[in-house]
Amino acid sequence: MAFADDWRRVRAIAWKDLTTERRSKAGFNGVVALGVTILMLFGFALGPDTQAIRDAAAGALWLAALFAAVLAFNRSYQVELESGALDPLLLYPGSRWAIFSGKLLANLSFVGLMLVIVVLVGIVLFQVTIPAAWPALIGVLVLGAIGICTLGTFYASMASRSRAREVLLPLLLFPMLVPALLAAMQASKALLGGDLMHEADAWIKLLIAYDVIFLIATHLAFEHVIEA
Amino acid sequence: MPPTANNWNFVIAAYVIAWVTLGGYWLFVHRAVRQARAQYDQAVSAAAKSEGTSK
Amino acid sequence: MNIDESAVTPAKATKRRPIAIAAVVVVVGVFGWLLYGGLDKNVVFFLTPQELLAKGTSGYDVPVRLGGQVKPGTVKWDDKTLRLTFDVTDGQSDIAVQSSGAPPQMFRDGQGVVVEGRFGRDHVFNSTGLMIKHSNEYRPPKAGEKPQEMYKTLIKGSGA
Amino acid sequence: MSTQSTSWVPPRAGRWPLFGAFTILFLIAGQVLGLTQSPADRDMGDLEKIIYVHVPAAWVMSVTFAIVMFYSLRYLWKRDERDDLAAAAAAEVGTLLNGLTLALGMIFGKPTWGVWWAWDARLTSTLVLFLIFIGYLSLREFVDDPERRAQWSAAVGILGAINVGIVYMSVRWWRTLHQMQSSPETVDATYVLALRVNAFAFLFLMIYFVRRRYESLCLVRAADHAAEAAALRGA
Repeated sequence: MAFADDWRRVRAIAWKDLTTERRSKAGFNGVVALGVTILMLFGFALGPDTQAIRDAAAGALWLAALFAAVLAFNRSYQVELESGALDPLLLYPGSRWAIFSGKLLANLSFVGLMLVIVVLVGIVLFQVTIPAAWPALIGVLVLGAIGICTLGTFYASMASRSRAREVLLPLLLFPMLVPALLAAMQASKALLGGDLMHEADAWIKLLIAYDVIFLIATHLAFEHVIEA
Repeated sequence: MPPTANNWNFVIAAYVIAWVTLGGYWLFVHRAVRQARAQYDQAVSAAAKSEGTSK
Repeated sequence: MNIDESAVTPAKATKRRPIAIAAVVVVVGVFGWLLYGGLDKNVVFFLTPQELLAKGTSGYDVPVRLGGQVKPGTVKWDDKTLRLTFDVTDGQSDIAVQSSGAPPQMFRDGQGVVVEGRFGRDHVFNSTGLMIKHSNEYRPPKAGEKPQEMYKTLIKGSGA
Repeated sequence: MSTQSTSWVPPRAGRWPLFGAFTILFLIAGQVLGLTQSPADRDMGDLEKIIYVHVPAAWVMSVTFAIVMFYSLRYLWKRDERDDLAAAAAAEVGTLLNGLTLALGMIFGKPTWGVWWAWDARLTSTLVLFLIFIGYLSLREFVDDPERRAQWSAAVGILGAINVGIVYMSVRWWRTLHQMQSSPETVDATYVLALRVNAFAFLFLMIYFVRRRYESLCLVRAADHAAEAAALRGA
């Protein structure tokens, strides 16, 4: 029953964050626009070779998603910091991890929606042919989004309360995300190419392991991070 | 390029980088300790003075 | 000091300890699965000749790295065209490699190498980059043995 | 929230300057030994001399990050501010050695492997470790509240130091361009002595650096505490 209470808190926090986002659509639109802009810039950088663009599509998509997502993570705490709502939130009885889960859920929905739009635009811009194994590709997108959002939400809880948060969050986040990004990019690339060499499986396993490890580690560590 | 002629350049570069880095950090550490010691002594004497006046 | 000690340590810490231990066990378990569950396959820096040949047609014309030993007696160096050909072997299979330019100075018969490039349909590996993979052994030359003898005879007169 | 009182006195220099002087002499002896007394390797010739700086830097880097791990965990357990400062001192020295390892490795790699850099697991994981600890040091720089800084950097330090194990084992777990760890069986006896002397010289130097940095960080914090106390009393 204590768990049911925590779960109610998780949903309440997630719902509150998403409602705030829905009321001010400017944030979401801005983040999506940034993601699409980065995709376009990758298109220029790769030049007129259609095959080269297709080969690089997976990497470009994930990097565009990552850069756009970083903006969302800082925002998710910024709203509370500006209105001073974080301290009363911490004073409520119940587990601290529920705050983290709620924030994570909200960020996941936000980034997930952004990812859907960016991927659709990317498929058109980079002239990607959708592979037969598209359900697996969606699985990779979900797993990759979980990995990025878990650590992103965790590090943003620190970075957003420091000076120079714009610099600090990517600096802390990107090196830790290397395994997840590498796995997500390689799995997407393999699946887009028809997975001829059967590489995707191993990369997806790595993604699952990464997600499980850091979901647990961040939930445990969050208590130490938020109380200070 | 003859195989071994340039090797000493690499060896010298490696040792110079190692010595300059470690030596530079050595100087930095000692300057930091000196400055911190001065800062601490000053703070303690200032605190002692304020304690004397407030009593 | 004794005042903040109680404020800082959460009162629930002892109650939640079993959950924390279970969580650590899961993390360690997943990490073990990562290491010993065959996940190492995708982090390899290069393929051996046998692995590349086993890929069949999907191994052709894609950028890969190939690693193995330089098969003794197969090295041919043309100092006019700066063309270097040799076989890379893993003891079971050999693949002919074509490269250009003078190789790194440790290149010799039996040396470990990694080549970057594409494996052509003509079963010749077209290398765009050649790296030496040396062992973890460090030994001075034995009496009468001169270091890098092989390289000197290979590149002699090329002026490169 | 920063109501921690100073029940501790900052550490003194004590006999550490003497230890520092001894370390310098030891290091000079080790470097001279390596440069003059080791014969050229049969394959890489004189390049073999680079191992007397590259390998000790890499080894001692791992030890230093283990110290970060130890003091970060101890801080979360005991909540003693000095443990946080010790972890910070070790992280700074570890990052320095990590950067040195990378730079010397590149200089070693060009003439022996033929490339400055390769994206294999050992090199990439070492670079990631370096970037994580650059992030750690920036975090300390950008957070002003001491207690908050201590808790956050402990979390980041522990997550980062886990990578040391991955870096160390990467050459065994995965197929890399970097060779496996050397051992006395794979290294000729004429090299082992110089390698050991230099490894201990780097270790002593690291201990000296960490201790002196810890000392200066403690002094700065104690000065802050004294100023705070004086301000409270004056008010």
